[in-house]
Amino acid sequence: MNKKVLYAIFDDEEILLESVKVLRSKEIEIEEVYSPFPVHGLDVALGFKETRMAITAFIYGCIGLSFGGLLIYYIMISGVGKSWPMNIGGKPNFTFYQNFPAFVPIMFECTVLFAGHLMSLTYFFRNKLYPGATTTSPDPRTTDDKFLMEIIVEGDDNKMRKLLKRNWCF
Amino acid sequence: MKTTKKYWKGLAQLHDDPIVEKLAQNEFVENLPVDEFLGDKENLSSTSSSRRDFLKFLGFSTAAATLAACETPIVKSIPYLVKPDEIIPGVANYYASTIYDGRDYASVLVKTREGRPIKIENNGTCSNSRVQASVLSLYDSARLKHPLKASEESNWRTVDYEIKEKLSNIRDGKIAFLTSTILSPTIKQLIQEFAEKYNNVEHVMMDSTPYDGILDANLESFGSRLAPSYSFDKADVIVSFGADFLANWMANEYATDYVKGRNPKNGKMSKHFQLETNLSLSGANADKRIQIKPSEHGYLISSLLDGIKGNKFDSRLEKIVKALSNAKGKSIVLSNSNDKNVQLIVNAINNELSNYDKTILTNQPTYLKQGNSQAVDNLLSDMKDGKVSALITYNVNPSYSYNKSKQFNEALKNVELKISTSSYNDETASLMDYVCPDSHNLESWGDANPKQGNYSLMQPTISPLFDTRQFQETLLSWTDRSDYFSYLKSFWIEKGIDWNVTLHDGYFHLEDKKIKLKKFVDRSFPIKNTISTDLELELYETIALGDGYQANNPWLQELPDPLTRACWDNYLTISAHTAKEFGLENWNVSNGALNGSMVNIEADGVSLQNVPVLISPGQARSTVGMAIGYGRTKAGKAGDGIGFNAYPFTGKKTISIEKVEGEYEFASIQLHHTMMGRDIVKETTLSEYIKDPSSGNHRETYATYKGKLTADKVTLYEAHDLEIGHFWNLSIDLNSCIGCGECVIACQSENNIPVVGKEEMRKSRDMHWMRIDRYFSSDMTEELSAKEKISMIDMFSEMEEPSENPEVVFQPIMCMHCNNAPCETVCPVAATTHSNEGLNQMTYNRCVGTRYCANNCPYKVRRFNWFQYSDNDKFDFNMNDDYGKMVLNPDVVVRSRGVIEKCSMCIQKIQELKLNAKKSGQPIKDADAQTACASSCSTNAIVFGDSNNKDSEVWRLRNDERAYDLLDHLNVRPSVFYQTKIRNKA
Amino acid sequence: MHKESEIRDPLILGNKTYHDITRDIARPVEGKANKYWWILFGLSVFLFLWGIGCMAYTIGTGIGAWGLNKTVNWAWDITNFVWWIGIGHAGTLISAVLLLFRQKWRMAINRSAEAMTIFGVVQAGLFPLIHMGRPWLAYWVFPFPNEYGPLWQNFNSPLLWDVFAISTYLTVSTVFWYIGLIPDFAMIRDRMSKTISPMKKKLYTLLAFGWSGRAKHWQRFEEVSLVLAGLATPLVFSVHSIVSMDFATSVIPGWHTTIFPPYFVLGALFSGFAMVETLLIIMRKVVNMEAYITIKHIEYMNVIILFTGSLVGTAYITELFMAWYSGVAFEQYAFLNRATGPYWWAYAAMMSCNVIIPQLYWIKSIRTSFIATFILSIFVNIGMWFERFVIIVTSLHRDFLPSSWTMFSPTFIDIGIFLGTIGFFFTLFLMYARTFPVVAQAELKTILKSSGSEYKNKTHE
Amino acid sequence: MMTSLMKNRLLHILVLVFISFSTVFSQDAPAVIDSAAVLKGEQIFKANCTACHVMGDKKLIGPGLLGVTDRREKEWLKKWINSSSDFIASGDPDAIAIYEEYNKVAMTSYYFSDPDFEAVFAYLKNPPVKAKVLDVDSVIASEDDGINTSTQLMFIGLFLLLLVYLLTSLKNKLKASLDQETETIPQTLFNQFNLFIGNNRNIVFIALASFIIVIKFSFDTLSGVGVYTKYQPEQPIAFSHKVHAGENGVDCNYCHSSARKSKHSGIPSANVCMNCHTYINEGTITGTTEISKIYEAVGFDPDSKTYIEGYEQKPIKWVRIHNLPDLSYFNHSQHVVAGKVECQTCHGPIEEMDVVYQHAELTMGWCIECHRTTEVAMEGNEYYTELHAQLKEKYKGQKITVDKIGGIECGKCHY
Repeated sequence: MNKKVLYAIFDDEEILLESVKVLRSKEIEIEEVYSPFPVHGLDVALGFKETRMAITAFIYGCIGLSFGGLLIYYIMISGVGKSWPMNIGGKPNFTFYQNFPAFVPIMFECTVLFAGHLMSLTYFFRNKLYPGATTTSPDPRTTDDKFLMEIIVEGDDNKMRKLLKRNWCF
Repeated sequence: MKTTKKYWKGLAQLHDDPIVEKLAQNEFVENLPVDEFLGDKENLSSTSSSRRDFLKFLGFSTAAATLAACETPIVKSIPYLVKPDEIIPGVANYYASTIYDGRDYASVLVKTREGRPIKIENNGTCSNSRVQASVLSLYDSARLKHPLKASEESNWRTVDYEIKEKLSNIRDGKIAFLTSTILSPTIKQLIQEFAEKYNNVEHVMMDSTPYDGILDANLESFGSRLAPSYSFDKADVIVSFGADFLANWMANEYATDYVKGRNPKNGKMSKHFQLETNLSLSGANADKRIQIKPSEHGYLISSLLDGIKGNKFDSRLEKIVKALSNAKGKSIVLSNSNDKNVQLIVNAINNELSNYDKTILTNQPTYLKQGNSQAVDNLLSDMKDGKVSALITYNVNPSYSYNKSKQFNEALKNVELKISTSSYNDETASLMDYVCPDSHNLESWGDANPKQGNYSLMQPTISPLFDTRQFQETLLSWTDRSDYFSYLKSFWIEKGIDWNVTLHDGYFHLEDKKIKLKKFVDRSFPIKNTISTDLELELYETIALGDGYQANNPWLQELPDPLTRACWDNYLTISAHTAKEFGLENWNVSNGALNGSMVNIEADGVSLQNVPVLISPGQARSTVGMAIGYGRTKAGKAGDGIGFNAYPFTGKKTISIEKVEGEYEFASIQLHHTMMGRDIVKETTLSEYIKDPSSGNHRETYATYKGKLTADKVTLYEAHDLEIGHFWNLSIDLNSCIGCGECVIACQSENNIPVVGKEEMRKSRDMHWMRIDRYFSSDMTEELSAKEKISMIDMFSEMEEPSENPEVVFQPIMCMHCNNAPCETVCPVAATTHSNEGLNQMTYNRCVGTRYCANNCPYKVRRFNWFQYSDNDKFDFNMNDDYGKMVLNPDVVVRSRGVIEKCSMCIQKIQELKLNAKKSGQPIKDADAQTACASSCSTNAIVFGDSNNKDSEVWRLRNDERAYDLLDHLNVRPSVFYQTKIRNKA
Repeated sequence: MHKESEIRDPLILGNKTYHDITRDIARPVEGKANKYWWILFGLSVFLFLWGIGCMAYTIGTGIGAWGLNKTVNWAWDITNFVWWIGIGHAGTLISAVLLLFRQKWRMAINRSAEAMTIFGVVQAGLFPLIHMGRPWLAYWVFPFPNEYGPLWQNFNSPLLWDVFAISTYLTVSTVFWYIGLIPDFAMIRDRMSKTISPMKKKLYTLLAFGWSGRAKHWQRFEEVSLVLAGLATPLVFSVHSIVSMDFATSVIPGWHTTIFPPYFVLGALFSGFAMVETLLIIMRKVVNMEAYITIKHIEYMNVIILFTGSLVGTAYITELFMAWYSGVAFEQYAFLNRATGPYWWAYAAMMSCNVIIPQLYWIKSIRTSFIATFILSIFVNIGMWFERFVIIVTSLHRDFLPSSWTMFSPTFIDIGIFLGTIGFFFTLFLMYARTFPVVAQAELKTILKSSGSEYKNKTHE
Repeated sequence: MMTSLMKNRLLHILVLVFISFSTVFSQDAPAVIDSAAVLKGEQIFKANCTACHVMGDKKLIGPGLLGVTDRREKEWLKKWINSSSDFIASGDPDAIAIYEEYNKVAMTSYYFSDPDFEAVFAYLKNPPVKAKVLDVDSVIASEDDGINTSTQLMFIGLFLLLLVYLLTSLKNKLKASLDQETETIPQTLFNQFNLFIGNNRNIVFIALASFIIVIKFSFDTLSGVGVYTKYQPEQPIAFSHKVHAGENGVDCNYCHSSARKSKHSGIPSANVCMNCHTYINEGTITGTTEISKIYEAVGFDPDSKTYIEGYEQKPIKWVRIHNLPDLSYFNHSQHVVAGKVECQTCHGPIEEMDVVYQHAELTMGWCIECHRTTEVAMEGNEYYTELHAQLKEKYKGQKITVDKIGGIECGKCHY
């Protein structure tokens, strides 16, 4: 059984999109598509699942919020743990609720801090992006103006070539 | 009175051993190794310690070489070899003693730590800022460190030998003592004994500000050359012609009585008229102030006499005459005139009002001023004709403070033997053959008789820092004796006093023989009004420097004048109106600092160049005032070249001034003089007060759903619990505060507050923890603008201008210790927090210096350490001086650069108080609770205490109708509160 | 594939193809710098070094080196801080808010705007640090477990809010920026040849994090940018609101004002856009980006400036009205003193530069001229600096007790530090302009078809 | 920190225990006497007598006083104590004998009030047998538990190894029974290890764990900066607290007299040393070498027992061990008198130390911890009466610790 990897290079995203649709309709497995910029509707065409980045961000946000809240609660509110409740400017530090307004800003900032950074980290992690990573696309021009489709064909590939040709590729 | 304090009865009680050397050793830290530890420079510099705990230098002299942070610093601790019994390291001792420098007298308590005086406390009598500051002068490195011979270092043996030699060789020439007023009976006796040993000795006393007028007048009226004592508390009407009796006039003892007589609680206050040229402290406190020219002085007084006799008189005196004639025997009339004839009239008036022996006590004279200008002048002429072969000066600096100083210096050349006993190598001493430096009061034994029947003792609280010897000792050695201590002791024991008790109390009373006074004879003759249009000069003494004896004391130099609020300077005070005539002006430069134009002044013969002019409200038109005590040339690094010497103008009435180019830079720390129509100092009149005690204490109310409420009732907060335990409060009675500034110095010495120098003061970077704001009234008021439809903009700009003869209020301001403190909430690192005793605590070592708190403080009482003020040659004052550092209070940290500091309500004193109470297992006594400012206040305007304690004084004051919080609309709930000012206006 | 009405002017001039874009964007990085660049760079480095000197002197001797005093404890330091923070705002706003609003014209400028944001915030961050009396203890403002008991911070303090707000803002916007940069770095990486410039190749390989433009990555990329934008938007508003609370929560008349948060945010956008214009107009010359930063972009921004400027003006008026209407004597005097007191000139400068001059943008010819815009943008920058100066200094120098009233004037150290930060800012920016893809080319390519002039012309035929 | 604190408290308790003990001992004394008097007597004895006398047979300056009550009449003692010189003059043979024995030094006179004298007498009559030793042992015990824990750990480790061995051998047995190839223990461990790291999760876990450990470690080391616990410098004179405070039972208060009066505990001045060492010229450990250093400092001639005239005295430069930063105000009397804290609470078993070392960390955290947990000694102190009532009202049932009266406020130590 000989497998072949076929690289189809397009120079216009619309054509790419077209051919993707065609191939998908013919139930041909598209290994990967490389493009210099996000092509709208490509992910749908390729039938990707919704990415869950947003959800992670939300979770991280919640973590951040509770972290901020707990931190302040531990530090500012009297009689908690071994924290150090002080009378500062006569502000009531007896219950969290009484002093709440003063805590909003930092709790908010913590939320954003956690959400933003942790999500970005997840993004890098999932995409395996990290300083020193050297993975590139099969053809360097894909970051310039070319669109590359990677297809794995089994057996004779001329049929495939023809098919692609018909879709204005070279 | 500090009955609760632990006094030391001095050595006498401790050692009955007669041999004085041993006494001298055992009483004090015998091996006070000053030179040792000062010699050890690298130690001083390497001690990173900010709390300059003396123990580290004496008790345990630290040889700390702090290595890398991770390594243990090696700190050497050296205990005393022989520990003096009364010294417990870390515990303060109090000695009762006396301060008298020839100008200011006070019976004091000296607080010492590890055998080193660090603070002066009042001992019953009234004191003043100079007395408070004198403890710093003790550590003045400019003091002579050894006797001088021809300005060369010498030693006592040679000096004594040669002097005795020369003295005994004097045959016909005079030996003259030129001294300040001598209060000490022993010194007087010693001089007599001296006179017995040597030929024709003459003793002349001079006062820096002569009071011959009064003395001579009384000589004529009563046949005895004395100055009576006044009891202002008994007087219903006080009329003072220029006499600044609250500050510098005669003795500094009248303020207490004066305020006693002005307590509205009794339903009556004395009525105080002040007729004067310069705006003085007394004038500022007067109920009615009339501006007069010096030339009118005599005339008005004599016209007043007419008025009282029922003849026609000057219309300006209308009210005064009326008031006086209703207050026969219950009034005082004073004058600061040095003219005998004027004073004769004053005597006549007082006699007419039968004040003598009621409010003015001639049979209990004060001896603080005994100088005789005539005698001094005679001495001068004798010196000129070479009749004086030896001159010995003590406590005087005639080359500087004598108005004929030029001639004096000339005449000195004709004197064979010139000896000074000044402790500084000052203007006079530097011209002398020998200087036998006198020890500081705090290093000496002594006695004083300030007043008929009143005596006080002076005892050393530290062994002499330098190779100095007190004047008495010197006199003894010249009469081939020694040991002044036992001389003094036996002298008084003969008089039959209990030595130990007296030493413990510091002062005592003796029934002196009654002074025989002639029946009063009126020798006065009326004085015509001589209308003069030309410019007249009136000299005055500032609160801070007085006659300039302590000119080298940086604390005093930096103490802002209560009225002009300028420091590090003297200047020509002039009224706005006159200034305009001469085209003189003051203005603020871009950073707010005050600049002024300069003039040359000239009065027959004497003249000064480039004297700055400070426009000061209250100054009478076409007159100028100028302070003496400045312009020292040989005072020391702090005092030299500060201001101008006005002494030569003594006695000069009219002067001429001409504007010169250039501008002068003042260091004035208050640049706005009016209250801008704000409700800052609340005041009312006596009549109003009697009707309604809370009058003048109006409080804004705010509409809430609960109806109209005052600010402190409106809050969103659930308050913290300040009910339990102590709640330290401070009450300031604006009616009792005369603005003398003594508390400022007391605070400075208690709390190690740095001196920052003129440049920084000029930039409004004063470091004083407490200041005394002074506000003038303005002609423009909101009512007026409303009436005359004056626009807001114009109104405010006019409000900034004080009236020509303004009403004056003083308001001491320190940290208010707000219980809803705006400063605390904004500190990111919680460096300033609130204590459960209501104190606003500033934690220096947590502070990172964002200065947000200082911005957010409505009272602007927080002070930032802009630079490192200690151990910094840029600020070469006492904290950069090895001796000066000895005055630092070991219980208070010296703040480092870049942190905020402020009034701590003397928390170190509070802690000590509580600790002692806990140790002794007793509840705290109200009287013991004191802050530095409260205990120093001679008029008891500042009262400190625990207002959770229902029977404390401060609790009573808190609930007084007069009590109010400053800026109460902010609802910051200060722990410091004020009592409204009450004026006795008709 | 989004379409766009023809009447809209093209956002990309010249008949560009994808490749042209790539080439143009990469040119500054690959080519040599032109002389303008060197002149500007030299100048800014000089200023920067001077600033460093002044800061060193301050830290060496103490804050006393500045013109502050017991009454005015903040002046230029915090003025500059707020000013820079304000400038920092436009960047994130452009990239985040406009992204949410799907404004295409942002794409040419957001990269530089964000760079400006980050560099601006860096400058701003300097001031809270050096204005401290003891900067070596600055780490005390962060909560970290310690041996002091443990001892913590005061979360009631607006300054602490600042600490959190600014550090969050700085880091998050940096990340946002960098994520956008990765594909462009990859583009440059792929253009670099190992043989000619191996070092550069290595460098950009490192920076590109091994980006290869996979479809899934692009999907995630878009999602992440969107979410980050969503996060950054409230962040932008929160940061300056919090900065404004430094003043709003205090008791000082003239600071104690509830309208500060919106008013400060508007001011921030206002000054931010002005600074963006200043920079872009310089940059498009210095690294020849005329084709991508068009007059259209400038005009859009001018419209925003006009809008925010007028709103800021409204805020000023509101303040005055409130002061009068409140009936509080202190408030009234504070504002009277601003306008007529010793600092009237600062107030006048603020009013004219921020309220009156921007009104010129009503005129199309001015709105659409590079020169005029450049000059006006400078004015706005100055005006906004004065606004902060007025708020801080004139409120402080005459507050409650007349006895402590005084004034402030800067020392040469104050001035030096301010110029220093400007120098620092431009140094960073110019270096950025030479080494980074200054336009988000990947995104730009997505709108080439819709907004490129060539395609528009096509559709006209 | 916690452990040291725990020790402190333990020690504290033990000291209390000991006191109760001493009373117990007094109970089984033949005569019926009240233990209170004994305690009082003990205090008086410690304060006044310990300088010259020990509660034993050993001679100090004066004779050891163990069993003196049997040797002498009560009246005789009273006379002698009140004024030995007069007593000698009166010609009492015993008195003269003692006078002669102790190289003609009359004992300093003490005027005790009768109850005081009674108390002292009672104490002399009922000495705390071996009480000191008991105390000492307990202290050592408390010192030991640190070591115990570590040994326990060791045991646990061994036990685990044993377990591994047993299990593997069991496994081998099973394998053998299924005749698969068996592994030696190292093999097993190795394989297991490979399996373990083969799994990504574990890797991540390890990474995290090590990261946390590193953080913790660095944090601890950092927070240890400036903490000088166990700091034990060389002193100019090898003064042994063990000998003085421990064996001879000299009261701390005798030398560090200002500890009860002042913020400083005070280092005794040389003349205090001389009080005893005028007579004691030879030490138990170092003989004359160390003591002669004092003589050198003050200029004392041990042979002629006189001070050398005009001798230039040299200060003794002790090395300070407990250094608090200057920014914090600490007051000994506050803690010793008002707080009724034992010296040992902070200074450790000082009477055990030949060379003194720093026992506590003296960090702020350490101070605060103690202030949070220590109850305020309010009973019987008038100062607290009102406050105590209010506080009890406020904190119903809770311990009233120092922090409840503001003991952890910044301003209480920093000003």
